[in-house]
Amino acid sequence: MSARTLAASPGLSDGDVARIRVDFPILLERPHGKPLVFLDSAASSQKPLQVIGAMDDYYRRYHANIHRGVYHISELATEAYEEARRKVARFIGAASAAECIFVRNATEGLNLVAFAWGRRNVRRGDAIVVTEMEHHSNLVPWQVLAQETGAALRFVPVDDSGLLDLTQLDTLLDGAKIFAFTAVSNTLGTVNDVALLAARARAAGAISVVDACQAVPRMPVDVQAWGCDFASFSGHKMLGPTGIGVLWGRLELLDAMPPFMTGGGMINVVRLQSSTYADVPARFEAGTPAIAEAIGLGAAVDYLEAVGMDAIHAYELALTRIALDRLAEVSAVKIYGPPFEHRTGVISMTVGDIHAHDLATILDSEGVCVRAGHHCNQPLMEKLDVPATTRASFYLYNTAPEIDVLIRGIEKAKGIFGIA
Amino acid sequence: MSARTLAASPGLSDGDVARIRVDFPILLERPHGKPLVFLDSAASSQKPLQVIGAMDDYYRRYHANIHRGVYHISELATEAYEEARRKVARFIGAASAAECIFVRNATEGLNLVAFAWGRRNVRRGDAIVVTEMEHHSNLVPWQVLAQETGAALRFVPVDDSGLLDLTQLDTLLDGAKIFAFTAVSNTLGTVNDVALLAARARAAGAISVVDACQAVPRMPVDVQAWGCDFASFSGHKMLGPTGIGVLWGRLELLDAMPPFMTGGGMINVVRLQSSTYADVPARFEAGTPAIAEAIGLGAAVDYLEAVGMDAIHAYELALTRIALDRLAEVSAVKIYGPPFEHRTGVISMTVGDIHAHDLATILDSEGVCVRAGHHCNQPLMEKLDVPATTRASFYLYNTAPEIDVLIRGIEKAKGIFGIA
Amino acid sequence: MNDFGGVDDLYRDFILDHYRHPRNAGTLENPDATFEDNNPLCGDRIRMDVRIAGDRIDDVRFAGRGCAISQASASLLTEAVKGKTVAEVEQLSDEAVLENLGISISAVRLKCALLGIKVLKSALALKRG
Amino acid sequence: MNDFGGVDDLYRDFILDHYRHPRNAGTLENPDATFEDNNPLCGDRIRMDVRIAGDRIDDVRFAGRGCAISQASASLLTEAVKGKTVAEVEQLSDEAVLENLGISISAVRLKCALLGIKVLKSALALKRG
Ligand SMILES: Cc1ncc(COP(=O)(O)O)c(C=O)c1O
Ligand SMILES: Cc1ncc(COP(=O)(O)O)c(C=O)c1O
Repeated sequence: MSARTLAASPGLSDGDVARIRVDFPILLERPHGKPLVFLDSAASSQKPLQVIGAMDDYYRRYHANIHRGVYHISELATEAYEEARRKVARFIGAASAAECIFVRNATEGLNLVAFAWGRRNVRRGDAIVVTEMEHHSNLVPWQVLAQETGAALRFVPVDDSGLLDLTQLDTLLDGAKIFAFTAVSNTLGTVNDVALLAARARAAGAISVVDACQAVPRMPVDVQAWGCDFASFSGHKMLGPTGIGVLWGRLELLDAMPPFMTGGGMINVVRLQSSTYADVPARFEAGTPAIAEAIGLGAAVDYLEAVGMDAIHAYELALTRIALDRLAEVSAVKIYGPPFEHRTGVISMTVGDIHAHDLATILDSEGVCVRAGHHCNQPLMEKLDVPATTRASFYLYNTAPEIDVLIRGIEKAKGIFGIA
Repeated sequence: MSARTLAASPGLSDGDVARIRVDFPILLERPHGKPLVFLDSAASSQKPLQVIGAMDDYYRRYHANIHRGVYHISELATEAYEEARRKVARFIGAASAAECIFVRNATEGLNLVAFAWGRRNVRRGDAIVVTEMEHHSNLVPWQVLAQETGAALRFVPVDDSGLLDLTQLDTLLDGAKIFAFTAVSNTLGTVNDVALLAARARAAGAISVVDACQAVPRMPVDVQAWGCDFASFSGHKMLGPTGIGVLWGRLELLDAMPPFMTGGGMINVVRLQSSTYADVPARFEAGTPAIAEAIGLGAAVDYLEAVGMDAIHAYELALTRIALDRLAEVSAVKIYGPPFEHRTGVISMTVGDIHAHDLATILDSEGVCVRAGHHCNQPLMEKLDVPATTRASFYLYNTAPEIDVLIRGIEKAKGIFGIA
Repeated sequence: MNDFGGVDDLYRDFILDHYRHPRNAGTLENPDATFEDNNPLCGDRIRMDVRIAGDRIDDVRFAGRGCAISQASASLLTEAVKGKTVAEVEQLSDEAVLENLGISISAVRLKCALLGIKVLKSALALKRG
Repeated sequence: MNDFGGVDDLYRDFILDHYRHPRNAGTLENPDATFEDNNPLCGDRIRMDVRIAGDRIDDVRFAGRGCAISQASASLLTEAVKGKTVAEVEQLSDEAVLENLGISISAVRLKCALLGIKVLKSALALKRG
């Protein structure tokens, strides 16, 4: 049945997915003697051999510090690092590679905007607008900025179905300098209309900062079509390594920004008492960058492009559809978040009065990896009035039969906790 | 002759080094058809199979996001990440693992201190003291802090032999809040007396911030014996991967510091308008950390400890001795920096009027990798009155015969430029 | 890194019983010591109210929400500490608490299992401090 | 990524000659356009002074220090542009400059080879702006 649904869906065929799975060595692991069923890609995806191999190759054949080296392997390393930047830029539709700054993760990218753009442009009496569904990484930096500058922090509410309530948006944006919002909720799976939100921000005279952490891995993204000003995302959620992420920004904004961190590699002329700074993007990449990680991210982009982002997105939606349908048949399961047409492959749930951690522990005993907790989304959890949910998320290497394993694990947990 | 000198030296035997070299696959590369002679480890060291393999293993067998995962591989990842922290802590003599914060590189560590400790503790009228031999990464962050707070930035001068001139140190430290200095100059190879400088800082009521970037890779380091307050270093210079570094700080200082970057993983309770923060070290590690890189750094520490830091240091000094002796015999070569007894394995030179870049390009054609330029040390270069030097640096995998190749390359350059 | 002994060993009947029917649940009026804390990574939350008579724990109540491990562990803890001296409780080791819990806990769930004792010790420390 | 043709091809006699004996070295008094810039990664520095008569480059002088490639390239450039119209120089492509240089340059040394033209164009842009 699952297979039929899948075959009828656009995206990837069973054969495609079987071939993809071969590229992910971790899928052969057997935790607790069970096949690994990895349903936690929204926290961090697994890595294909192509990505692991690209970094391996760098370390084995041409590792050297970049930009300042005159010799052959340093030249290779510099070129590979900058080539990775160009790949990422093309992948997200940036106007130029210089608009893509390598950071450690999405969190650093958002902090960079708060420090370098925010500290310079936000004043007492201004407003910063975020939404109630933001990950802590797109909330706490704005809290700190608001506290330091005396700006007001305002929230776009989330309605009962898990969608943004935009009825008061213009009022909220009145006097705002920054509108920061996520493209996709990591807890509810809600897909926001980034182009619309960015346009409203612009109309109100605010810059738009998009947390693209859950969007770039799972759907075609074109930052110019979005029309936003900044977008931040992490490599580790999109088949890339840990330790690398990207802050994209419009060049004229980046050009006008002071540096965030300072030191080697981001300077122009250094005198004892003061210095001048390099052009974008170097200005924002102080110190020796994560070279291997950038190269790994470039390989991840190659992989995603070879499979096709349209296909990946369609396949993920197909799995989500199956999972929602199957879970609806399981008693005591409560699903959070909006209707299917506003979703992507992230499903948060509770099962009776079983705490999310207990459910996750029992699922783990069946080899199933899910996330349990507040998903870095404490205010949203307060609003939903649950201490924690259990979250399953899907990616290109997951399969419909794995959803069956998830369901069987849920039934096992219900058995242990005596839930009918 | 070289071999004889080496055999007489403490440290590593030719056999030890031969065995070590087998662990570094890059040493089999042949740029321009010549064996790779890598003399740029001060910029970034090469990586042994053990380090590459540890990261490979993580990605192939147990990659998952840490700290928030309940399932088996996430538990393995969390444990490996924290075990790496314990290894690093032990390696540098930290009082506890919590004192070691994972950052991207030494540069970020220094910026972290400037932002989180500096912005809170430095006021107009205070002084910040650094030295004239600092890498830009231990200079520009203090320039920015001084500009933002109105503090004065003062410099400990470097004398003609390349040593710190401490005659006015107490005057310089009068009213200082911060004394930031390098343990080892990356340009001159000068080894500073960290314990003495840290004690003088403490006596003057200033905290000491040590740029340990060139020290931790090449000599036994005990931060408690140093008696300093902070020390920052990079993984990529000590056989570890790119994308990871360590800021060590004394726990009571770290405990009292506000966060630097904010977001997921560093919070305690998040409400819409404000948040409370996690304990050290999590407070300073916002977002998904560089997990694979921390694990790789742990493997690098294992490798260095297995060889032995005393042996590595002794061997590096032996190579330095040989190189200094050999280079002294080459006409037109001018060596910068202090006498041998104040040095470690970093040698800056000029050859006649050959520009450093031209020399490095010609050396590259012989397979020899050296650094050419200002070494992120522009003010020091101004003082030395050279636009650039060529720098050779040695590490545990280098050999005396490689120094011969360097010398032959220098002779070739002299031939091309018609220098006698 | 130890693997743990399977979920059946973890979710034993008495654990589920303490989870569903926590002993000493609730709060005390005018407690001599009180503290509330949470496990930020998973959202478990526990408050402990303590009444002290002389140097002994006369009564203790806990309120909270969270997973079966954290709540059952807190419930078992309240039973174990009643009547003990404050000094005895202050010196209670994590190992002793886990032993009293009687199930083997994986590293990742340790914070759940030890939240109760952490909160209780904080309450006592605050009182003394 | 192209490898380059060996150092003998790079350090040809005429390059070394221009390095040791730069043409149009020095400065102009009251130039119509002037600019100085450096290559921050290696410390090469070049200043260009330009005298313009009508729409043509009447005279140009350069001062600087740096590697043989940057200085020889600047020297060769000054010879090439003298007498050209300002518009022609503004439209000079990097490729044309490299072709005029007559040696094959590896990616890492490109910035050296192109520093002279960058500075010259900046001078002209500043004048117009
Ligand atoms: C003395 C010194 N300090 C700081 C740094 C900066 O290190 P990183 O670029 O890894 O941040 C370096 C290396 O370039 C160095 O040699
Ligand atoms: C929506 C969203 N924003 C931000 C983040 C933070 O990403 P990172 O931890 O890689 O910085 C995440 C991932 O945890 C996320 O899902």
